[in-house]
Amino acid sequence: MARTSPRTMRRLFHTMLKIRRFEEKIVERYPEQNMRTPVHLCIGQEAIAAGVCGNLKKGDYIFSTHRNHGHCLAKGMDINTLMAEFYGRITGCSRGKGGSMHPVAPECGILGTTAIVGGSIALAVGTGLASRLRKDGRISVAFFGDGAADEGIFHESLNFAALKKLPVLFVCENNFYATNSPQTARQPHDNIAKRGESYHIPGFQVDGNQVLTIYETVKKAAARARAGKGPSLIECRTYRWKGHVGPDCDYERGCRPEKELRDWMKRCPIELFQGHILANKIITAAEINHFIKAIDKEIATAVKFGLESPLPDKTDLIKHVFFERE
Amino acid sequence: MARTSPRTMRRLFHTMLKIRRFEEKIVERYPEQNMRTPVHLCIGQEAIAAGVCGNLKKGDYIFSTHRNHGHCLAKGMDINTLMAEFYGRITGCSRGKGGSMHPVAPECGILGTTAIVGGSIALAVGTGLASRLRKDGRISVAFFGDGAADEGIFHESLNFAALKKLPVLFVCENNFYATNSPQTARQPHDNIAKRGESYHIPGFQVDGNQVLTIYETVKKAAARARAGKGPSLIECRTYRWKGHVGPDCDYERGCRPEKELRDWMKRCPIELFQGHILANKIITAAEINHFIKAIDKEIATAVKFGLESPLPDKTDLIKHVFFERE
Amino acid sequence: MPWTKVFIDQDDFAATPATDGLRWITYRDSLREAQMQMLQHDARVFILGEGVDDPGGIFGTTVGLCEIFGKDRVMDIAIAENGLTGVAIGAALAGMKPIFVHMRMDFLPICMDQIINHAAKWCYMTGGKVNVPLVVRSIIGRGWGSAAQHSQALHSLFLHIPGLKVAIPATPYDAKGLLVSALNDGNPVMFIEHRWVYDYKGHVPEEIYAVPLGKGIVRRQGKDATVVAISQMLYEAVKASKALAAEGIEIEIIDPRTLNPLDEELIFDSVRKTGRLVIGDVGCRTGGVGAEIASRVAEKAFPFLKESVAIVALADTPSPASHALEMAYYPGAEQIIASVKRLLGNNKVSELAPVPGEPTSILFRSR
Amino acid sequence: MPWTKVFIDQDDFAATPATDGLRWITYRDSLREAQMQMLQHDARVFILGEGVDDPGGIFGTTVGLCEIFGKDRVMDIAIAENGLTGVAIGAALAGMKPIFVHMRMDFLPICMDQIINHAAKWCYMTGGKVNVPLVVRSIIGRGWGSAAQHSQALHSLFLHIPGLKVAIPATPYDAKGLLVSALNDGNPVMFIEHRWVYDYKGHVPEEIYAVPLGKGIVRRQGKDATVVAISQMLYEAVKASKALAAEGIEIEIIDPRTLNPLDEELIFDSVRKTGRLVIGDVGCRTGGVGAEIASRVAEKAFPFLKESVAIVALADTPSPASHALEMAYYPGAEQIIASVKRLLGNNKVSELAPVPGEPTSILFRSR
Ligand SMILES: Cc1ncc(C[n+]2csc(CCOP(=O)(O)OP(=O)(O)O)c2C)c(N)n1
Ligand SMILES: Cc1ncc(C[n+]2csc(CCOP(=O)(O)OP(=O)(O)O)c2C)c(N)n1
Ligand SMILES: [Mg+2]
Ligand SMILES: [Mg+2]
Repeated sequence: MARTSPRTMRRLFHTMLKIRRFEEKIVERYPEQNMRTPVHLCIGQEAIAAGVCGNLKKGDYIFSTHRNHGHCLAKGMDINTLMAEFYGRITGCSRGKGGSMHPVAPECGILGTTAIVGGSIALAVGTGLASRLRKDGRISVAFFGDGAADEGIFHESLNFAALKKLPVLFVCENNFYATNSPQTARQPHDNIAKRGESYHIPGFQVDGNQVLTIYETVKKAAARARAGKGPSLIECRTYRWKGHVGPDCDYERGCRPEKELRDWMKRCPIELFQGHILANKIITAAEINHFIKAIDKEIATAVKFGLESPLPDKTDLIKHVFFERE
Repeated sequence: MARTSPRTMRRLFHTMLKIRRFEEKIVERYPEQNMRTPVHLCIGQEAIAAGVCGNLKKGDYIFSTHRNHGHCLAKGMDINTLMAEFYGRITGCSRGKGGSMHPVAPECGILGTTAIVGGSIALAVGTGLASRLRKDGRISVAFFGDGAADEGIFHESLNFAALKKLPVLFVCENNFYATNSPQTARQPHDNIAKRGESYHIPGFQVDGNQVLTIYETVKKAAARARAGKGPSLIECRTYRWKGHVGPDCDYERGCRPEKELRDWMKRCPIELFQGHILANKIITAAEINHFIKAIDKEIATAVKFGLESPLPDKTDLIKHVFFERE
Repeated sequence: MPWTKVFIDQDDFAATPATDGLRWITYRDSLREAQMQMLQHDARVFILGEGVDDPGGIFGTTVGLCEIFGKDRVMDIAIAENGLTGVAIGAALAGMKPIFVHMRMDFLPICMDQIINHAAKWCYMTGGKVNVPLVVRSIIGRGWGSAAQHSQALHSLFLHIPGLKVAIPATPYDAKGLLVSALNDGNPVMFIEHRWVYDYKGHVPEEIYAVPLGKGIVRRQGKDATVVAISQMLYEAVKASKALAAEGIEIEIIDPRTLNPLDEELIFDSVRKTGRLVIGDVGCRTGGVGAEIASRVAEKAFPFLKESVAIVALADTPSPASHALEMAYYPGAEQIIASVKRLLGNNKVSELAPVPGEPTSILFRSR
Repeated sequence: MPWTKVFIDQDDFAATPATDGLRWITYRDSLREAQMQMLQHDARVFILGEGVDDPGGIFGTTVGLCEIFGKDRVMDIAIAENGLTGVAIGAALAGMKPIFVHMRMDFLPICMDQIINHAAKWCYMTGGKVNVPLVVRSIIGRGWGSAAQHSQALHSLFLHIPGLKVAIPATPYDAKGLLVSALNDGNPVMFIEHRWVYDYKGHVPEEIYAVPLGKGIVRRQGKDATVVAISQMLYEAVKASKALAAEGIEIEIIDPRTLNPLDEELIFDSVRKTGRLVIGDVGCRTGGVGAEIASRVAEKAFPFLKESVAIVALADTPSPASHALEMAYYPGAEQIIASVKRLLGNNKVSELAPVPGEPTSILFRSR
């Protein structure tokens, strides 16, 4: 296995940190009730966004879900427009029309986001088809949850992508819950990675809290896709720390066992990786502090940008229902 | 393997013969243009209906598709009302409202039929669920084609049936075409029976032109279902002799290679089985002739019944949109 | 937290005490009670839906039911709406009475094939031999910047599908009574609830009772204009009526309660009296139930009309996220007032009259 | 054989020779030509659908195209409508221009989620940053006892979804011109074709041309009543006009050509002149486009109306199978005639006048 370079490791670490700090800022500011949009936080799942997008080029496409912040940041989206969107401002990536569930940043391969469970999967196959037809060398990633793996569209998409050998990576973030419904209530067996087998789609079940494992696995899958050999399915096993939606935990409300959360928190993806790169002298504690400072500054700027940007005018309501050619 | 009894073999043969003669009668009478409804004939596929339904009790449920004649006959449906329905008569099983694609015969477990590809699959899981909730001991069969195995609903249904261990048999009649689209244009691999593996649903790929193989396979699957051990998936490989719809062949129109049809016709399910039971003295040629005569008489009666029955009145149009309690 | 709460300017009902010995409960509790009693009463009834057994319990409407009735009768399901709707229909064909619950109506397009092509047509396709006693509960109404895929009100789509009934209760009393009727109807009923009224209280008898499908109700009598108010618009119409009454204008408010069957006679009778018609709907304007009602009047009660019909509904845009846009998107009493005045030729009012904020405390207890 | 043919009482256009040097081709060939030329002209265009490459070629409209352009551009697909619609949308987001073809509109409910929740909302949800240049072709109109799941005309459902355009050409000229516009529009366009008119001929220029979305057309001038005729109803209206003219009644026929955008001004102008409105639609009555048009007139052109509006549409039932019931189900010229006469106070006519059978040979060539 090709060893991941120190430079890449630092980059992956930086991405994870950025996602974490970003989400924590939302936790902090959300109760002010100025972000009037449901937020689905990905704290605890950062390694997946970082490990997957670490393999992508700017032009590659990703399609995410309601739980998209990490993916967008990892793909390089401008955080000012993202934050402004959460604040419902006209400067938001969707001019205040999309809120937190539909970020868009075409300049870095985010052609929009759907919060319909399973929707992202087919869309990524669609951009994959476009890439194959145009031979543009791009690959497409569909992010989705364990819940989405039960929607029929998952299979329809796998079948088509396999048939046409499309450059698509199906990345399932299995956090073992769909809203509050545990995987066992929905799936007879814990084996999402195998669901592509009858289409002969290589399936990988990896530790979703180990960024290097994800990075290395996706690296091979991405190379395979770029080589025209077809899609792969990567199931990353992880856990979300916050409730399904909003900044609170949810075990107090009986949504899941507190101990389960505590156990998973011991396997924090950032701490795990930080330990590794500190121990291997890939990074120093001082550098980490420096990362954090720079990130926090960027985030503070974004919050300020969001809060100070103007709201849309009510005449904006009826704009953009249709695309209009100039 | 428990040997199939001579009595059962004769019954299976009779069922196949009946289906064949019925379909051939349609071929004969259809050009008169009195059956004004699209007919999807199952000539060449009779063994599946016979082999599957040979294991069912009257109260067991089946859900079929556009290509349903064989299933209905094998399940014991009254052929008068079926034929009358094709003729659009008020005496038809659906009072002329359903035509050939939606037969119904609740008295023998046919609660209606859907011609939306894939629809039958979920409905059978639904009756299976009802049976489990009520512990009524019935099993449910979903008949569907290879084309339907690509609809997402197939997977949604498999997942749920496996999860709840429902008494359902998924019977795929793989005739290698969906309308004129060959399996290879739609599926990356020829392995429908494997599509239940990730749900741990036992899958069987059997020769769909060998009624005994089907009968024996389904027998075990049915016993498993009745014992509360859950669903099975049985892929029966077969071929339709006529075009997708209507009484003609279709190779003349370039829909598929003539040689392919000729080769399959050499493996006629009825001839194969007839050879076997004659050779093994399960039946005599005279008895077969007797079967045919009785069947033909029944069919002739049905045609007469259909043709002589009154048409619905135009006031019938608006009836039965809703169920109304007396 | 805010994403599960709904902020309305006033909460007319929550605070009103039971002064007359009648039992007052919320719309939410009314729904829960109807389901609980039907589960007790009828072994064929069962509930399925994503999260029906979780601590939130579909905004509280199924809370605790799984604990009482078990997982077979209050069934959490995978996110596979089309397949599971098919499963529910299959169970209904076999004589069960499933209630399929969707937290948001936005998820219904996924199971449209099973609803439109199967549930709606089954009775007809089988010449009346087999029916589909299925209730599909779904919830509409703005969330919290939930945007285009999580705030739709698509009830009008189902009007166009023969074979479906559509119930859309506005009051706690009707929530229970219509749900009971829906479950006993034997036909597929789309049961549409509005999230903004979940906390509203009204009189709800403890015993099982039925509000018939197809019977609307006059909520307020008036002579100057008829306002047909659908779902949560009822409360806006009531607010509007107070403001208008203060200016001497008396509107008659009709709550159709079900959209199919639609109690068109009740509407025609009112228009005969008032000559003016405003329809307030909670969905988009074009192709909506407002258009349907207007067209029925234009077709069958035209001679009574003294003025143009007015439809107060959402603009033809997807739901926006930003609060600033949401404010512009959802119409209410002000738009009803403006429409009524316009029909009365009183359209010099350039500034809209402020809408009074005091509790209306209507007793919604009659049928 | 009959299940692929459609029987209509008269075939006005097939037999009419080109007398004036104009090129006359069928509606079917017009559709095929539009697709062929757009495939040639624009590398982003591709066709996908079940059976688009088979010998039948979607009732002839895609015949031979796969042979010319190859399987990548004329792509047969598995029966998986929702997923593949998502794939088509994804490709469109990346700048391709897919045409998704459905042999029957009845299969659209399966992909309603991708159409309603994705295609329709994408432009809005992204604040206009990303658009969806997708055309969804689907075919309506009775088959041959094809019954409830294979003969629906659900075009009206899409009116209620902001973000979708709906084109419904009645003539060969419009079939090509609107398809070209749809492909160049940049928005999702539901393109609805009527099977009964596939054999009809009309003038179709050989070069690529566009009929704008949102512009209706007056097909016949008249002073006594306006008949808005949608899709195949146009031909019934033309038949009706001849019978009525023989009795001295002149109807004005409007073909809106697209339902969203709807050319309401054209309709209002006509109603202003005639004071009477009949709408002929090919779908079910309730919640249909007839109701929408009637409501717009009742809302915005009420003062012009002298009489009740009349809607000629299918009864609110699923499609029946039996020929005897089909005959009762599909309305035509007779019902239009009866409605016009009723609005003109001429409703003593107890027996409907026979509809003349001679060819109408209208030249549908103007924009
Ligand atoms: C089709 C559809 N059904 C239901 C919902 C409501 N919903 C939003 S998120 C969610 C759970 C998704 O679970 P999963 O896919 O595992 O993603 P996670 O939230 O765990 O990241 C549900 C049911 C939806 N958005 N779309
Ligand atoms: C959802 C849906 N899509 C398309 C069709 C049109 N259609 C009818 S039968 C058929 C082919 C079905 O193939 P298969 O499932 O293999 O069954 P077979 O006809 O071979 O028995 C198609 C595409 C349909 N009825 N339903
Ligand atoms: Mg999850
Ligand atoms: Mg097949």
